[in-house]
This record gives sequence, structure tokens and C-alpha cells, in this order.
Amino acid sequence: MYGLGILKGMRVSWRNLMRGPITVQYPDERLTLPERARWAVIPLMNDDGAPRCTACMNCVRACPDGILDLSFVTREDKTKHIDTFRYEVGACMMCGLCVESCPFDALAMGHDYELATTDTACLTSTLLADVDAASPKRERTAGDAAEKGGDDA
Amino acid sequence: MSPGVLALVSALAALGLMLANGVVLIYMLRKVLAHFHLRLGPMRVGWHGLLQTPADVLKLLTKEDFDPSATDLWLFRLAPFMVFVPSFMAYLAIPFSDSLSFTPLDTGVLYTLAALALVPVGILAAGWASNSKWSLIGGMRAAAQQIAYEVPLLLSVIGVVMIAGSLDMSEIVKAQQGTWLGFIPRWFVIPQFGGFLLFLIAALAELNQTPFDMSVAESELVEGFANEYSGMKFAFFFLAEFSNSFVVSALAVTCFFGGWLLPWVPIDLPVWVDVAVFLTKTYLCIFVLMWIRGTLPRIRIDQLLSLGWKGLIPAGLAWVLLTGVVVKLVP
Amino acid sequence: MPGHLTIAVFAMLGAGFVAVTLLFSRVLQHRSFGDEKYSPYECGSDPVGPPWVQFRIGYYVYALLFVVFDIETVFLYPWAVAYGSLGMFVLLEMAVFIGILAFGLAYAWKEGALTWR
Amino acid sequence: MPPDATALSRTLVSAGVEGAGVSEEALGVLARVPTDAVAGALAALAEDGYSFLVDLFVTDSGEALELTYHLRSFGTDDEVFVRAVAGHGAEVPSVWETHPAALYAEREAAEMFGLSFPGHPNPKRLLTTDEIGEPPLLKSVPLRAHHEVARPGIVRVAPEPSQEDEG
Amino acid sequence: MPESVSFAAFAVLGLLAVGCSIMMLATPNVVHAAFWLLGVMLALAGLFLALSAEFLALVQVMVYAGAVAVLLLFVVMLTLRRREDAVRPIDFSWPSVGLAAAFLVSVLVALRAFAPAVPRLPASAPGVAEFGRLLFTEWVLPFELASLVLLVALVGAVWWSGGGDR
Amino acid sequence: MALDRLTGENSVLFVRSEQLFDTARRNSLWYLLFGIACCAIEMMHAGGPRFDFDRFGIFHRGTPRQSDVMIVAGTVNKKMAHTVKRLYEQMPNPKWVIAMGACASTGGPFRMYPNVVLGVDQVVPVDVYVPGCPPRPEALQYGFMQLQEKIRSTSEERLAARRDRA
Amino acid sequence: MTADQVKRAADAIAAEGTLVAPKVPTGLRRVPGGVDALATEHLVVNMGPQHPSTHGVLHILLELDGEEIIAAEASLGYLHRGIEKLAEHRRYHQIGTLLDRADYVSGFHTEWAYSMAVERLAEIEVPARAEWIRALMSELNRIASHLLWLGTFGMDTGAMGPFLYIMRDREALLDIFETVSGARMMFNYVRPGGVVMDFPLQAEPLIRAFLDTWDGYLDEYHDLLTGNEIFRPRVKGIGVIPRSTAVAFGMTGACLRGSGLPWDLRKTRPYGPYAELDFEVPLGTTGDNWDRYMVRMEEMRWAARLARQLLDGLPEGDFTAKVPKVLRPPAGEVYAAVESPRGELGVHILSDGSDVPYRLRLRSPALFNLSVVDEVLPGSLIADAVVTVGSLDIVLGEIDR
Repeated sequence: MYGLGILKGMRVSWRNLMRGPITVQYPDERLTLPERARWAVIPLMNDDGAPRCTACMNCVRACPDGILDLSFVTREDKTKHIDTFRYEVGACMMCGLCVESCPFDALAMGHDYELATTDTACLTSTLLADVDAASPKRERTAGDAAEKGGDDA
Repeated sequence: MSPGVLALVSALAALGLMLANGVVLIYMLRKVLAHFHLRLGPMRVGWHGLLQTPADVLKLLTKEDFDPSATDLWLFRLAPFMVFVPSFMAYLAIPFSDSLSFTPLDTGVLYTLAALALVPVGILAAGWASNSKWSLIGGMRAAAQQIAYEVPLLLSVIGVVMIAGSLDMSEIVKAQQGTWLGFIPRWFVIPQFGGFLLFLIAALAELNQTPFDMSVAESELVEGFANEYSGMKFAFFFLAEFSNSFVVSALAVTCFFGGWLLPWVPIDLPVWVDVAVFLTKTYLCIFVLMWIRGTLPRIRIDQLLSLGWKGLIPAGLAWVLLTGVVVKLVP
Repeated sequence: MPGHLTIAVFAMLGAGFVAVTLLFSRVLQHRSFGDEKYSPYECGSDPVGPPWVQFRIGYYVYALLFVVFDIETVFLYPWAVAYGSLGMFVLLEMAVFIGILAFGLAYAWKEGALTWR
Repeated sequence: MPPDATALSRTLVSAGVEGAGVSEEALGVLARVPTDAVAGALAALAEDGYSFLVDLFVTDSGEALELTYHLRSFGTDDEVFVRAVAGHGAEVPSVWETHPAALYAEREAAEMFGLSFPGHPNPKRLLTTDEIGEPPLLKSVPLRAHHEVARPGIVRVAPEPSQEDEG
Repeated sequence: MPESVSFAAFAVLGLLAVGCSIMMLATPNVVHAAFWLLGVMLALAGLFLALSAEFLALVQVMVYAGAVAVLLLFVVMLTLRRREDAVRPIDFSWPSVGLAAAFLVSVLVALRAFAPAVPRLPASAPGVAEFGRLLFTEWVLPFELASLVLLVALVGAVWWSGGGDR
Repeated sequence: MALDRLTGENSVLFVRSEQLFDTARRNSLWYLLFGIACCAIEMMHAGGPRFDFDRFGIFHRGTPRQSDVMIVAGTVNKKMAHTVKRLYEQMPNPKWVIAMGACASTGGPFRMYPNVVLGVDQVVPVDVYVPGCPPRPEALQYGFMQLQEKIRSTSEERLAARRDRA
Repeated sequence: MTADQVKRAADAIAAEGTLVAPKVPTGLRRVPGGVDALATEHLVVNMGPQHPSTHGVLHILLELDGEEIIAAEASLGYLHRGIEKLAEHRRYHQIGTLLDRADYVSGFHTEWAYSMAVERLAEIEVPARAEWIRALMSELNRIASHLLWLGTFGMDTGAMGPFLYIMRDREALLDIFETVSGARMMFNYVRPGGVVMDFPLQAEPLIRAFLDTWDGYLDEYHDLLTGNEIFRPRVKGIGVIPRSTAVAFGMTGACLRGSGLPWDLRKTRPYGPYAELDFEVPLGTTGDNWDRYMVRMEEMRWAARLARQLLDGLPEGDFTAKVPKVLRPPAGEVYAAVESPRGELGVHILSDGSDVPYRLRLRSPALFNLSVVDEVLPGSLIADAVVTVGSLDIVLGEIDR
């Protein structure tokens, strides 16, 4: 009968009214992000608070957009000192390639998505500044890194 | 009180009612639609978003409303008046209770319909004056739609007028007093169900409401006739739209749902109960309109027109004659 | 005739309210000018040609039909109001009246005037 | 099921396409035709059922541009590639009359590689405006350098002044 | 209601109607002219209202302001080709103004002359019910003729507009 | 004309009313329905039932004339830049811009390509940048909260400055 | 669908004759019609780039007579961001991120097509588990993509209910995607050789919960739109694309199937695990908006059934093959395509043996599907044009690339 389809549609919206809202009221309630969720990059630290980064530059090379910028100096004893490790969060596409490429687990994709800012300076953040880089602990991973670095050079 | 002062007081009261209605209805629309769509609607401005509409109004008040270049300046500025004033005047004849209305009018039903009939002319003016193609199409659609649905709307209440024998809205309500067989309220919606269906469809079209929201068809004409309007000028279109839905719902309640009458309660009730009953019924009607709005797709302009001309007008004429026969046969 | 006076007061108050509010709003708003800003809105593109062009004739036929039927419907109102107090003959009269116009509608329908475009 | 190379070359020859070479490669059956014979070859293949143009693949080999028309026949459920080599800025006859799918593909190829397709009914730019300059997909056109985009803070460019006035 | 108020209303509305019609003639923009005509219609409706002819006023609003104005707007929009078309030359030809004035004066004189012959209006206008009763008893023939007139208008419109196609 | 012209910049009336209006403005941010690329999908989700922009009073309008905020949701290239600029210009005062996502903030993954504009702030002034590719709907809502904060603080700063001058 | 069906359809095409080039060049096609003395003047209107129903930044220039469209011309490129050019400067494992953003509504499909091309080029054997995970995710993605289409299609016809209801289901799907890949839209999950991380345990209950509710919700969408007396005349018989036109303009996917040609790469060029799965491909007959609508609606049902099969039969094993960190496929050329929600999404790679592709071309289904608008829009009303464009299900990111 003509009009039955319309009434059926009305019934569907009534049923949805009865189901109740599914809204998560954001600033007051938050969704828990899954473990794998990828948001802004964060540097990981050892238990003693020193960075795990060895300044191997793998992540910088892995980044498709070139938004990571690591400047360091190598001392005579082959240890490295990180001047700045800068990260342009405003251009980051959060693909996670830098984290995948890191042989030392020194980077992670954080779960902080509240990145909005009114200040253009905040679009670039400094992950590490003026710290000593960790030394590559195991030969194998360091070798891997060296090989990879040489590969890409 | 002299008649002039009385008129002024009632007009001010009507203005207050209209503005209050606007505020309440916009809030209600957002909340009701939100809940139909699994959402919450305004929540953060005031308790459960109660201050949302005042905030919107204040913002619109301070928003720049400029006249884009090459508009037909006078018409562009006049259009909000042409839409707002008739829809405000339509409040005049609504009977809130036996004794309470802004002014008793012998021709109340016809008056309300005539006032509403002027609104699309204003919309046409807005669309024409805007110097924007989408607006122009929106305005033309509004006028074409009015042309097709004015007649069915007029026809749909004739049956009611015939039974009640009056155009006075309170007389129409009084004709619906009592019950049939002791429990069915004597509301005209039952004997005049065909007329009610006609009224529902034609009123939706007259209100520019989904599924007939031709002139503001968002997915087709962006914002339709109101494309170039900003700030307070736009707010008046918006307000008029909501106020019209109140007027039409009030008309429906008066003509088909027994106005302020509470069924099965024969005793005379105090005025405030009458008013409360009337407003409750009206708001229920508006709720149904919102329900429709949240559900249905939009009809196409040519389908709309042929529905009006080929469906509703013949049906309306037939219904009028049928009612005439039945009224004569069943006194 | 207090009703008629009220109508006049309503009209004036409505218009006055709009005017005062628009003026008040004008006082409150910050205005700025610019050519782009005042250009007509057309989805963000450059408009091609003026909007004020000759429109299609289909609208006009509808308007003519509308006038005819509007007048007819208006005649129906006094009939409806007086219906109860008059005899059976008014039904006949109205049937003739409606019949003649329904014939017109049928003619328009047959001629395709009711088909849009 | 790949089409028979010899049958294909017979088809092309009978259609008057001179100098066509058909070979089976990793990509599929590939017919190499001279640039000015493209339209004829595609028309012949369309007659043969290859009326569905999957894609037009253009690449810049440095010296020249290679155009690969990827055709499919729904009748025999197989695919063939037609390749023509054209110089930079060369004219390649449009194939839209037999394969209207080429209407957009050719416009895109024209602006991306600086080709022109005489016979195209609407040879406007499809995706870009004149502001883009050189055809961007040519190998000679560079991307932006890192130093052009990497910036410590964003230099804010004020929009064009619109006269502020409260009047 | 005191007589003076009624007269004041009559005067204001009359002036409004006259003013609108003068503007309608004087405006160079034909679309504006259509809207001025709308103003005239509304002022006339007001006049009917001031004369307590409620039903007539509403008919005036519905038919003239609602329907005829839209019709006229459509006509105007239908004949426009460019925006410049909306602007028409206004040149008063004084003879025609004189002719119109002479006509007006003669009408007034005639009214004055035949005033005693015109039956006095009833003190109050008949209600809708009374109007309906009269329409369907005394004036039933003109009423039915009206339907024929409307039919002719309708058929004419359909024929004229469809003529080009068929 | 603005109120300060009438009352003087430092009048209590002006200061208080500006405060009130800024409260209203930041609670009624209507955005222009304008999705450019990937971020538009998340923008739709932000308006969808799970995140519900309407809770904040944030609502979409189709035309720039009625919008307060323009969310630039996606990559702006040279062809688009004109449109973005025009739409921004066509919005009435006061107006704000949110650059949503990496592309609108800085050019994002596509900024090496010469046709891409390096952030929409090269075209229109941006108030809030929302990094992410695309940002979560919550991130966009957080961006709106930042914008509300900005409106509040600029209003307070302005008022404080005026009080100082008084 | 069987090979037999394809054959029959092909015969039908041969009988119809596919060589139906438009008589007047596209972009200039006009509705024939006399111009008489009272002729109306035509209105040239820009629809887009900012328009609620151009699904992004499509710009169509319409020439109108009243509300009837006389001529239409699509103008693209408002989202042209050089994905193909950028890909020539990125190493193979970095390209997936770009392609995600090409078809941003169905990232798994683009990633899969690209990975498939690279795997063929580098001759990598993909483990079965990886293929099944890919298929599972892309079927779910097909539902998500079609849902978005359904919502916007509802909006185009004026119904706002469906748009908000589909958001509920999309949220459930995006939660699944985020659990599996770590992102809601830009997954970067399918890589040459397999997938980047194994299918997580937490995802299975989520998917099952979604699939359990899905059929009921789909029926509700049918109730909301399919049976609706207002909706049906809006789509039935509107925007008819005959089979010959669809083939001539290179249309694929639901648009081609809506026109009655049973061509679905999952059946006709089975890739991944599709040869082992049991499913049907819905078909239309006339090629109007209704057929495209019904085909997509039924595809969603089948996609859910496929997802259930895939989830039940997910094989154990490795989730990725051994792939060197810097991939240098041998010089060569390859074309690989998947059936994306919009149609045949192909990736054509030319490699010169280095670590970046020499040239990468994305065969965008929506570009070819869209190319038909210049042809079909003339003669319809604005309201129909909106619905017809909606029924083509375009994604501008993929069209403009």
C-alpha cells in the first residue's frame, strides 16, 4: 500500500530514538584508544631517564616527509651527543614508519591526539635536546643500522 | 482599557510568544533530531544546552549582515519583513482557550491561511533580490510550491468549516466538544480523516518542511533562497520558519484535534489548563513534524508539483463534495 | 472593530520589531569591506553570467491555474459556512460549480499543462 | 588467457597499421605501434572487441614519452597493451571516438606530460591550472627541495588587506 | 469605535494605496513595480478591513496579494532577458496624465451625481454566513456564470501556453 | 557602525556587552560545510552520533554568509586556493579559520609537490591548527575548544587593555 | 557469477555494439530542443567546489533551463596533489602512505593493489594468512566505504537520517580498523610481502559483534530508503547509463555491474583468497540510479558474509614474507588491480631496478566513472543530477590524485 514504506521508515527512526544516544561526551568522557593507535611520536626513555635514542638516523631516513630532524655531534670516543631532535608534528602523517625503523625501540607512537594549537611554533616540537645519545648495546642491531645507513646513503 | 492599548498589549504578548516559541522550538528541534539520530544535541551551553539558542541569537545579533554587491538592495532588505510580518500576524487568531486569544476573529481560519499565503512571496523576493543563482532557483521553487499547495490546504479545512458552520476558530473547537458513543472524542480528525491527510501533506509543503523543503533543499541549492543572507536578516527567516510550524500545528490542533478541549472531561476547566492542553497538543504536532523531518527523503520538484495538481486538488474537490453529501444525509 | 485594529497593530509592531532589531544589530556589528567579500556566492567559483534571466514558461501556466483555483476555493468558504443553514440545492449548485472547474482541470491535465517542464 | 600475438598482429596489419610489432612481455601482450597509427590501431582493436580502455599509462623515459593504452575485451576476457613512443610535446591522435574513456585520460596526459591530442573535443586542462607551469610528471621537473618546505616555524602570510572600517 | 479613528485608518490606507500605485508607475524597475502593486493590494485589503468587510479583505489578500502578485512576478521574470531589461524608460506624456486626471474627475462627479441613487450600505457588513446565503440564493446565476468565466480563463491559459508546443 | 562609536571604547556598557557577545560567539560556532579531502570524513564523523558537534553548539551551514568558522579540512592546492580565499572573504565578521590536518597546517605529506600550498595560512589567516592525518574527531573538537579559549582570551585581553587605557 | 555469465553478458554487448561513441563531443553535449520566441534564457551555474553534495571538491558547471540541465561539464583538480609524482621520489615501503590518501575511504584496497603490484614485480610469495587478513580487512572496508556512500546518497535525496545512522556502524568499523592497523583511516597496514603486524586477538570479538548486528541494521537502511515511496521515484529510471555507455567510458565496479555487466575482479581475475570463497556478485539491469543503489546495498550484505567466511577460515602461519628492508625490485613493468568499492583500482608500476619506482600510475576507478557525468546529466533536473553524481560514488582524492 502506498505510504507503508514511509511508515516503515518512521518506525525505524522511532526505534533508533528508543535505542538512545551513543555519544561519548568528549572532554568529560574519553574513548580508550586501542594499543596500536598511532598519534604523535614520543621518544622513549630508559628507566634512569636517559633517552634510548642512539642517534642512528634510521628514523630520519625512514620518514617519507622528512619531518624529523636530528642533529648530533660525535665525540672522539665515538659517543654521540644529541643537540636537538626536532619533530614537525604539524606535518606528520602518523604512519609509524619511523617507529618501525627504529632498531632500539627509542621511539613510539603516542596516544596523545590533543595536538591542536593556536601557535604555529607549537607545530614543531623538540623531542630531545642537549642529551647524550645511548650507546648501541648489541653489535647486531648496531650493525644492522650501519648497514642500513650505508645502504641508503 | 481603550481598544488601542488592548491591541498593543495583545500584539506585544504575541511577539513575546513568537520569540519564546522560536527559542523553544529551535532548542527542541536540535534536541529531538539529535535523539532521533542517536545523538545528544546541545549539551554544553547551560544545563543540557538550554542556553544554546540564546547564545545563537546573541551571536547572530552581533554578526555582520551585509548586502552583497549587485543585489537588488531594497528588495533584499525588505524580504525579511515580508517573511516575518505575515508569519507574526498569523498568531493573531489562534484560540488558546475558550476566552483567551489575541483577538477573536470571525474569519479566523481563513485569516491564518491568508497570512501564511503571503510568506512565499517574501521568499520569492529574497531569492530574486539576492543576485545569486541558487537563491533565485530557491525563490522560484518556493513560489511554485505555494502555487501548487495553497489550494489543497484551503480545500482541506473546508470539510471542517462545513461541519462546524463557522470560520471562527473557537467556534470550530467548540463544535468538537463531547464524545461519540461515550468514549471517542468528537475530534474532527475522525470524520474528516481524509481532510486531515490533505491538510498534513499540504501543510508540510506550505511550511517548506521535509519532504517538501524545496526552497532550502540543502543538498541541491546549498541554503536555497537564504544563500546570501547573514546575521539578523537570516535569523528572521529562520524565526519565521519555526513560528510558521507553530501556527500550522496550532491550526491542525484547532481544526482536527479539538483545540484546548480535553477529551472525556466535560467540566469547565480553568484557563491555564486549557492553554496547557492546547500547547501540549501543538507541541506534540510539532514533534511529529520533526519526526518526519528526521526520517524522510526529499521529493523532487516536478513530483511535488504533479502530486499537488494531479493528486491533492482533485482529491480535495472530491472530499469537499463527499463531505457535503454526508453532512446533508447525516445531520 | 477591535479585531481590525489589532490586525493593524500586529502589522506595525511586526515590521517595527524587525526594523529595530536590524538597526540594533547594525550598531553592534563590526563591518568591513572588500570586493571579494561582496561578490555573489556561487559555491566559491566565479559566477558565469547574471542570475536574472528569462525563466521558463512552465511556472507561468501554473500561476494562471493557481489564480483560477484560488478564486474557486475562496468561493467555497462562504458556501461551507452557510451550508448547514441552506437546503439540498446548494450542494447541487456547488457540484455544478466544481464540476465545471474540474472539467477545466481535466482539460489542462489532458493537454499536458500539469506536467512540469 | 592472453590473446594470440600473431592473430593480433594480423588484425593490426589488416587495419593498415604499418610497423606494428607484437610481443609477449611480463606485462602482457604488447603491441608497439607508431605514434600516428595509434588511433587506427585502437579502432581496429575496438572492432576486434577491445572496446574497454582500462587506462592510459604514460611515462617519461627521459628522451621520449611512452604511451601505453591498456585495453580489455569483455567478449574474450583478455587484455592487450598498445604502446607508442612520442617525443616531448608531440601530437598524438586522440582515440576518444572509439574509446570515450580516453576523454579524461588524454586530457590528464596532455597536461601532465605536455602532449597534445589533436581531435580531442574538449582539450582543456583537467586537473591543473596554468599556475603549475611545466608539465609536472616530466622527469625534468623537480619536486620542491627540503629546504623549501621544512621550516622551524610557519611564516604567516597576511591576507591581502581589506580595508577595515567601522562605518 | 469612534468615527474619527475609522476615518484616520481610511485616510492612511488610502494614501498608502495611492502612494504605492504612484510608485508602481514611477519606478523604473519592473520587478519593483510588481512589488509596489503588491503594496497596493495589501493597502486595499486594509481598506476593506477598515470598512469591516473582513471576508473581502481576506479574499483580497489571498487572491490578489498571494496569487495575482506571484503571477505578475512570474510574468515579469518571464519577459526579462537581462537585468537592464528590468529597467524601463519613464517618460510622462502629459496628455495621458491629463486624460487620466479627467477620467478620475468625471468618475468623482458621476459618483456625486448618482450618490442618492446608490442604495445605502447596511450599518455593518454581512458576515460570511450571510454572504454565503445571499450568494447561493439571490445571486446564484452570476455565481455559476463565474465558474464559466473561470473555465474560459483556464482553458485560454492552457491553450495559449501549450500552443507553441502542439 | 559598532557600539564603541556610540558609547566610547571604554564605557562600561561597551566592555560588558562585548564580554557577553564573545561568550555567545564562542558558544555558537557555525562552521562552513566544506570538506576538501580525507579530513572531511573525520569532520563528518565529528558531526556524527558518536562525537556530536552539536553538543558544543557547533553546527554546519552550507553558505559562507551564515558561517563563523571555516574548517579547512584537507590539502589546499593552487587551484583550490582561490576558492578557499573567496569563501573566507565571503564570510561575515567575526570569522575564524581552523586548519584541520597536516595538509592544511603545513602542506603535510604532499608539500614537496609544487602544486600544493604549504599550509592554508599562506592563503587565509588561521586561528587554530589541528595536527593529525587526519585528526581524530575528538582532536577536532579539542581544536574547537582551543578556538573558544582563544576567543575568550583575546576578548579578555582586549577588555583589559581598554580598562588600562581608561 | 560464472564464466558462463560473463560470456553471455559479453555476447549481449557484442550484439548491442560497444562502439557507441557519443554523437556530440562530451562536455558540449546538449539536450536537443527547439528554441522559440518565448525561449527561456539559460542560466550557467557553478555547482561546487563548495557544495554540500559534490562529495568533496568536485566542480560541475551546469547550464540550466529553469531547473533542467542543458549541458554539464565537470571540472576537477581541486585536490590534485601529485601522488604519482611524489611516488617517484619515495622508496617502495613509503609509498603506501601516499596511496592511503588517494582513496581515503578505502585505504586497504589501495594498499593491497599496490602491494600486489610490487609483489609481482619483485616476485614475492605472500603467506596465506596475510592474504586472508588483507581480504578480511578490505571486505570490512568495502562495507565502511559503501556505508559512507549510502549516507551521502541519502543526504543527496534529502534524508538526513541514514547519514547519521551509518555513522554508528562506521564507528564500529573504524574501531576495528584502529585495533588492527592503528589508524582509523590511513592504515599503512598492508605492505609488500604481507601485512605489517599480525591480526590482533582483540579484533575478532569486535568484528563478530559488528557482523552480528550488521544484517539487522542493513534491513533498517532498506526500510528507511529502499521501500520509501518518496525515495523510489527519486532514483528509479534516473541517470540511466546503458551498458554500452558504461563500457565505452571505462566504468567499473558497482556502476558497471549496475548497468548489467557481471564484471568483478574478485571473480574474473581472482586474487588473494577470493577463488576459495563462496560469494555472489549482485547485478543490475538498466543502469539507473536504483540499480547502482541496489547493487551496492547487496554488495554490503555479501561483504559481511565474506568477512564472516574469512574470519572463520583465517589460516595460521606467517603474516608477512621475508622482504628486505630496502626493496629493489628488478627492472620491469607490472599492472595489478583489485576490486575496490568504486571499481577496478589498478596500480601500474614501471621499475628501473632502483629503490624508487620509475613511474607509478594509479588507475583511478572513480575518474572513469565520473567521466560519464558530462554525458548523462544533460536532460535531468538539478535534483536528479545531485543524486546521479551521488550514485557514482566518487572520491575526489583518488580522482585528482
